Amino acid sequence: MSGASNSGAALGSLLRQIIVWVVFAAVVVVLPHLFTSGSSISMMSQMGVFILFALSYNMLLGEAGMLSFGHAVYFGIGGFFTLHAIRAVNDGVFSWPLELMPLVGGAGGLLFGIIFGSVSTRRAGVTFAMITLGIGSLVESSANMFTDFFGGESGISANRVTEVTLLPFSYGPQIQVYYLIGAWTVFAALLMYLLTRTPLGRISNAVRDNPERAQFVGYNTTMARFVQFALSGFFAGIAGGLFAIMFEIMTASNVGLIQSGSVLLMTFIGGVGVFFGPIIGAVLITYMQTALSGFSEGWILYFGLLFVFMVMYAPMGIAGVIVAHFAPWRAGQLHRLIPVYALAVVPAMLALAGLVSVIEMGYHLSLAYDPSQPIDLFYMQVNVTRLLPWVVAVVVLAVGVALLKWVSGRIRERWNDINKTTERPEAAR
Amino acid sequence: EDTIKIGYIDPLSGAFANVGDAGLKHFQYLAEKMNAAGGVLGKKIEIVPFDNKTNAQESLQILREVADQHIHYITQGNGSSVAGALVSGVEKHNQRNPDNRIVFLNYAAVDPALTNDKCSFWHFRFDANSEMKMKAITDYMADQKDIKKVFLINQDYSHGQYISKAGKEMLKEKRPDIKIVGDVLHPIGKVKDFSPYISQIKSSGADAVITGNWGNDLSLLVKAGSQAGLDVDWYSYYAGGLGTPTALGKGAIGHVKMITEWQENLAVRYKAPELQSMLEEFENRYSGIEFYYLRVKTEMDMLKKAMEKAGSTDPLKVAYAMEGLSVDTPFGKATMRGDDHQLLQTLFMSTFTDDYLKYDSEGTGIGWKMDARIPADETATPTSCEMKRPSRS
Amino acid sequence: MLEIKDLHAYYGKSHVLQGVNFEVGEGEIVSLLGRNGVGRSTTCKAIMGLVAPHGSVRFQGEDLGRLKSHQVARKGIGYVPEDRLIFSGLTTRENLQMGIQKMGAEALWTLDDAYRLFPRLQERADVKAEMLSGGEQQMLTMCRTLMGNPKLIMIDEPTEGLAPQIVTQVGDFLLEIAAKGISILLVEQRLSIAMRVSHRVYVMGHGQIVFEGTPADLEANEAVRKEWLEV
Amino acid sequence: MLESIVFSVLNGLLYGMLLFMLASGLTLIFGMMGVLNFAHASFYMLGAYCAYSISQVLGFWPALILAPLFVGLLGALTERFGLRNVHKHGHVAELLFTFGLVYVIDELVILLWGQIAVPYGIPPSLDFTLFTLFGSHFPAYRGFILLVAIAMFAAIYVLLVRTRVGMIIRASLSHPEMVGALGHDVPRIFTFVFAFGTGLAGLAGAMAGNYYITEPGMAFSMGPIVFVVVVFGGLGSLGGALAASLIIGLVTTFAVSMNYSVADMLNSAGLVIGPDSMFGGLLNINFARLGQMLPYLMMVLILIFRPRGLMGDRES
Amino acid sequence: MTSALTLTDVHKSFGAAQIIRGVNLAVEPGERHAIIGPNGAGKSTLFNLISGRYLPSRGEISLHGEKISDLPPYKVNRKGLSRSFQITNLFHNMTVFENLRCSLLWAQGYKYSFWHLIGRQTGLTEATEQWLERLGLEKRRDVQASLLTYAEQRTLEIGTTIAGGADVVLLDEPTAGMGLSERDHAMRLIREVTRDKTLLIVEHDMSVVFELADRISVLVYGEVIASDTPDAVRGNAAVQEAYLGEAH
Ligand SMILES: Nc1ncnc2c1ncn2[C@@H]1O[C@H](COP(=O)(O)OP(=O)(O)OP(=O)(O)O)[C@@H](O)[C@H]1O
Ligand SMILES: Nc1ncnc2c1ncn2[C@@H]1O[C@H](COP(=O)(O)OP(=O)(O)OP(=O)(O)O)[C@@H](O)[C@H]1O
Ligand SMILES: CC(C)C[C@H](N)C(=O)O
Ligand SMILES: [Mg+2]
Ligand SMILES: [Mg+2]
Repeated sequence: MSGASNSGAALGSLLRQIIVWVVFAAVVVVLPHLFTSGSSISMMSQMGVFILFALSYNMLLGEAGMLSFGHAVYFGIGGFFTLHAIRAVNDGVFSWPLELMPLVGGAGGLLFGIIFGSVSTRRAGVTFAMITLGIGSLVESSANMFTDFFGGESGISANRVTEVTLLPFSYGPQIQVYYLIGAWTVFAALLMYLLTRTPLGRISNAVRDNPERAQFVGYNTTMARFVQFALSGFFAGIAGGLFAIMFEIMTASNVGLIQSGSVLLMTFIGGVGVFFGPIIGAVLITYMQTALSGFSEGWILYFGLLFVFMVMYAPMGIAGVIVAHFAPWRAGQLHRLIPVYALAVVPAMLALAGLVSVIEMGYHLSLAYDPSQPIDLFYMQVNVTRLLPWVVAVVVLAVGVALLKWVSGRIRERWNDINKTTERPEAAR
Repeated sequence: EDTIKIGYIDPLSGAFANVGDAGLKHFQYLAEKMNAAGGVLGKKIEIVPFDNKTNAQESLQILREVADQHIHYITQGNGSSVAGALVSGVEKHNQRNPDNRIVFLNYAAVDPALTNDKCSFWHFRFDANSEMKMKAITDYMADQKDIKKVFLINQDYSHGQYISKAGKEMLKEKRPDIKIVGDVLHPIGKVKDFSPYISQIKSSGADAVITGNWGNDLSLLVKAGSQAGLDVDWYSYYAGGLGTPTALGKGAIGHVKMITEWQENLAVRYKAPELQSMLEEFENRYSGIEFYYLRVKTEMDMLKKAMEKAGSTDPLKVAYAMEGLSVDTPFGKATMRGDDHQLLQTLFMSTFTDDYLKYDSEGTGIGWKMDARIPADETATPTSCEMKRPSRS
Repeated sequence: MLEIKDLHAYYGKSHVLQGVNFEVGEGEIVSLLGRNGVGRSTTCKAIMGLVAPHGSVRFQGEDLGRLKSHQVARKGIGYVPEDRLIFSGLTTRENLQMGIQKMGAEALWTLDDAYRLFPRLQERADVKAEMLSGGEQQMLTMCRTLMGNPKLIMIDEPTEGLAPQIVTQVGDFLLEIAAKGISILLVEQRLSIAMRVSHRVYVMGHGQIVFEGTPADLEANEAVRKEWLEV
Repeated sequence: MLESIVFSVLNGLLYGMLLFMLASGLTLIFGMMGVLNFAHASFYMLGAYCAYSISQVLGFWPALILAPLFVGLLGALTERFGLRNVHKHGHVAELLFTFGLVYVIDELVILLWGQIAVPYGIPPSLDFTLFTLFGSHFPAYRGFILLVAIAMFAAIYVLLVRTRVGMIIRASLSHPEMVGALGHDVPRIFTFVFAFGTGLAGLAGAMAGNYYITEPGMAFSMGPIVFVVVVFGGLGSLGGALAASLIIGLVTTFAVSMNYSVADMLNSAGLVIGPDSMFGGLLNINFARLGQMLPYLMMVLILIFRPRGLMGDRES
Repeated sequence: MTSALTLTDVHKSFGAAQIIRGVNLAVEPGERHAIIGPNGAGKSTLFNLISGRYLPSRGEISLHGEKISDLPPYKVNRKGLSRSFQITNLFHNMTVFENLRCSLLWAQGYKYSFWHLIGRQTGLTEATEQWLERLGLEKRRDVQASLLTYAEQRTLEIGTTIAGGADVVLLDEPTAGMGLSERDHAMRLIREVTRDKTLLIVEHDMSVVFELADRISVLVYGEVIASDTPDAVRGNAAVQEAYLGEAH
């Protein structure tokens, strides 16, 4: 039999996986030394939180095919639990180290994952999605009723410096919180990764692909979905706990639809089909949210356009695009794509420049304190109350798009060529 | 650094975008005027707007951004819940980052707690707080003998909740004969059609309504009332601007009162021509928005004076300089009380009427007329604040 | 009537049809035989425009190559797919009505004809079609296409999953359709029925036509049967 | 008492009918195409803004006709150049597409019309009191809204029942290629339905934009509740949408006027429960506050116990 | 000795339509039992009833003497009864290997475990590999199920049904749509993998039925009109008329 070579290959792949995780951890450690400013550290901390949140969301959408519009419920509740616990520690009611506070959040997420999961996972598909939408709205709108827990309009806040810690840190300074978040991110992400490699993970995939058949190999699909859902709530709760530690405040909107929507976007843009997809999405979108929003009023528009564009042309997300290049790479064909990709660079830049100009000028015109003040656009001073810049921008956009259309035809041809010479791609994973 | 940046943290989108936008324009306009007059300590003032969507958590996120950009002064007003979060956020931030401190200038959030048990050295309030205003309103109501039944309708958050509580208490004390026939809290910024609430007021038989509502929550409320032909007297905090006068319509003549630090016709009455020319210039510039916040001017003037007094823009020094500082307004002196950082200024009770002096509101042909003047020292209420001050170095 | 010349078709990179040539005359029943996977179904799909055809497809003298499938259908070609493609959300009757292209047009085939041929369909008329048994679905699919009054009908594996006794009926049914002047292109696995009803047969192997003749010719040609049809 | 009941019924009816205007287009698209159009409320907002802009130039009545047509055209373009490409990736992709569209449309509205509400007002010709009841006025515009909503119901009913469009589209949900092979031009029908549905949303926007306020948040504040209506009523069921709209309109309106809590009730029965006692917080919660969450609660419950909704005939 | 599978007076109606009208059937352990009957007779419905997909309107079904007619499919499966589908029903996005492994998971006692790493369960992997070999799919181990040829998919369908180790196996038209050579292969496979098992099979292909079955039941309009040895059934006039027709 092929036992020996099999286990050899298994060892090799195990080793490769271990390396990937070590590199991941190393990156987390090193980053704050490269980007030292306060704003980048808080941005990277947020990235960590949302990586976890998005990964936990992908346990539903990607692994088990459950489209949820209410995942922020578990994230938010985890955060509220954590803050209440921190307050209790500060009040001397009980004692629990800050480093382990995310577990309190996890417990909260798990608890409500069990409660709401037990009703929502009884259904699948669109019905499930609608139930989660309903539960999300329900919890959000109940925040005004249960003010002891949610704190009403002003939310719940706490001081994360509790003096009960395992390590000799106060967790006042942002950098210490960054490392706390970083450690949890690596640890919890690893756990979630391992989860995909368990019987539960596989059965979740099976239930996603064909719930009917799953029943006939002995699995209660409701149960499988439920367990997965509750665990996903647990991890979302951890993320929420970290979020709470970072911001020291939670409000009703953290359990709400917007928060739920944003994790869906992150996960989807990153790519649901691959484990690391949501990580890409979380990093990218957090970056857009924090950095881009400083540059441009219109960042939400860019973000919406990006999303729509992805759904239309890359429904498997960024990770899907990356994975699609594995096969030509393995076949040594990747270099043949470079020329056509290079050909696309200029048109893409043109189109982007045109689009950005139109949008930026539009926002300036409609929102600025004084629209006749010139704005900086690509190192030029532009007065948007004149017609000329608009004409130029629209022409650039149109030319870019037209060229892009042509180039994309070439790219498709090239891909077809390559596909003919490579073997049929094996199933992903 | 040759500019003094002030972070403006208020809603620029969402249900209260119009309120935040109007506030922002006040600040930008006044900063422009100040810069034209030479700025402060030779530096220019820049207003940096941030949209907090009236959300406490969002505001704290912004606070972090503000700190990253080394902005040392922030101002906010829309929503006491947001202000509450900011006060404790600023407090914690300044404790942890003594080299990058932030001063919070509150121009409109009126929850009394902010200058009582939640008070902070870093927070200064330039509007009279809700207790002061409610005291003035109920004092006035105490004299209106024909009020028999009162209905309270307010937004469901700290500000509205306080009015509901304090309104009932003070009325009971000053006019035990008045019956409270209704006390409703509605979700803030979410109600699109107030008709159900209006029917409630109607069927309660109230002859006066007290409301601390603001923004759309106020204009939609009074609009629904006027459409249904509701015939009551309104005792309000904020009926003077931002669409509410338009929504009130002719039926409201003589029926709507408000308590504020000023209204346009006072500039005529108290002969303040520079104020008049300022408000006219402002209104020409931004058609549709009226000069509503005199206290924004007071705030900017006081900040300038404090910086000049401290000879520095260092937040700690400026904050100390501001304690007990006074500036002159056309209606009298305004003083920043050192104990709790509450500004004491003259307040006015006014009525919406066609018998106004010069300026009507929003082109309605109806304007505000003064009923009563409450001098600064009479507005003061005691405070429970135990201010913790950082060391002066 | 239908004339196929040098037809090629691809699924992604696999070249499934590699130059197919055949024709179907007016009122004729022509069978396309061959092993699993030689491309018979693909031929039908290419004619229908469901996979992109490369080469010449002419129907009544007109080139169909560039048309969308609904345009092909409107030219008078009906298609009964092998995987049935029942509209699961609709009832049996609605499925049949879906076949009607223009409401109220003069019709050679009506609901009543369908019910007469397969009484079982009438009994199940108001049941959701997804609930029908495998065989019932097969009957439904054929009738659904006939409701559009095609001039030529392509039927892919009509007897799959049918009880032996119905298989016989289907043979008669095909003859009845042809008797009304409709041409038939029959794709079949079961030799017996194809041999019984066809005027001519083609045998396909590896994306090309490898034999053409009458059923009797095929009967006589042991070599072709051995190489291309049997084990 | 009678007085307040009558008013609540009237208010509830009106709110319900406005909900129905929005829900009808959504349920049409949802029920026929299987597309959960998250951007529906955004098209509604577009309707309001377009009507505002058009009415600035041409007046209210032309705007009332042109705005929905324009929004329908935008819907058609959206379907033709967006949704259609996404269709092959399945329902989840379609839904996500419309989800992304929400961001785009909402931002475009801000880009074009600004963050602040626009003064889209009720036309003077409808700005009078229709009748007066117990001393309260009933504005004519409300009557007009009711009228239009009823007309909408009739129009859609005819489209669904009198034409085969519905059937063809439902068939396309399982096997679009087969529907094409039977001679139906599926893509065109899809475009038409989407355009019609979004046009209805545009009409609702043109009608409601001046009754409420026309501001960039109006889509978000309506979006979830319209989903509730459609799901509660049963996917694709027009009658269900009508019933659900009215039920939800009435329930929320009545809840607002129930200014009591359980504790108050116990109180009048002689039991005094302060907010600090056990469960006191819970029992002192006002029914009026409960009103906000009632629709969602109703939706979750119905999905759990009767997933096809009030009158729907299938699950999803 | 109790029968492997017993149906007593089983009825099933959908709305007004009575599809199954009082079926009594006993399948003995180790028996290969075929069900034949015209289209729409209720054969697949019967499978659905036995496997727990539908609840019978009346009557009782028991497995080794234990009542199963009120259990959901997964519980029936856990009791050792497994079925295949007339229309191929696989985990289409998973590889052949994973399809088979999924069908082994419950049987090997993993339940919903999230504390075992599946790759490290050598017993499980080996068992799966063995099944791959028995099915002759080892070359296609890592191919996605949806990319298999039809015949391979049918083979995997049978494999997925049997791998879990159920001792009562229901196959619904396992050879439908196959060509002659594939059918022979499938027959051999079925015969091999159902050795020592109880088999209930629905088929329209009479060559398969008569070759494989120990006993044949004929279902017509929801009633069993004959249940006997193949030869006896072939000779039964009623069966000839209702089902076989002139072709045989
Ligand atoms: N959608 C598809 N994608 C990729 N390959 C396909 C697809 N459909 C069919 N094929 C392949 O194309 C070849 C021809 O298929 P086709 O369905 O035309 O065969 P057939 O002669 O009708 O056989 P069958 O008896 O199985 O119906 C087969 O090898 C098949 O595997
Ligand atoms: N869920 C259901 N609702 C309504 N009718 C149903 C349902 N399931 C099956 N039927 C009906 O029951 C009858 C028997 O169907 P079944 O699938 O059992 O037939 P079968 O014997 O397997 O036929 P075939 O050999 O054609 O597959 C059919 O007429 C079918 O329409
Ligand atoms: C701007 C103001 C109307 C804010 C309000 N007074 C509050 O304290 O919340
Ligand atoms: Mg075929
Ligand atoms: Mg069957």
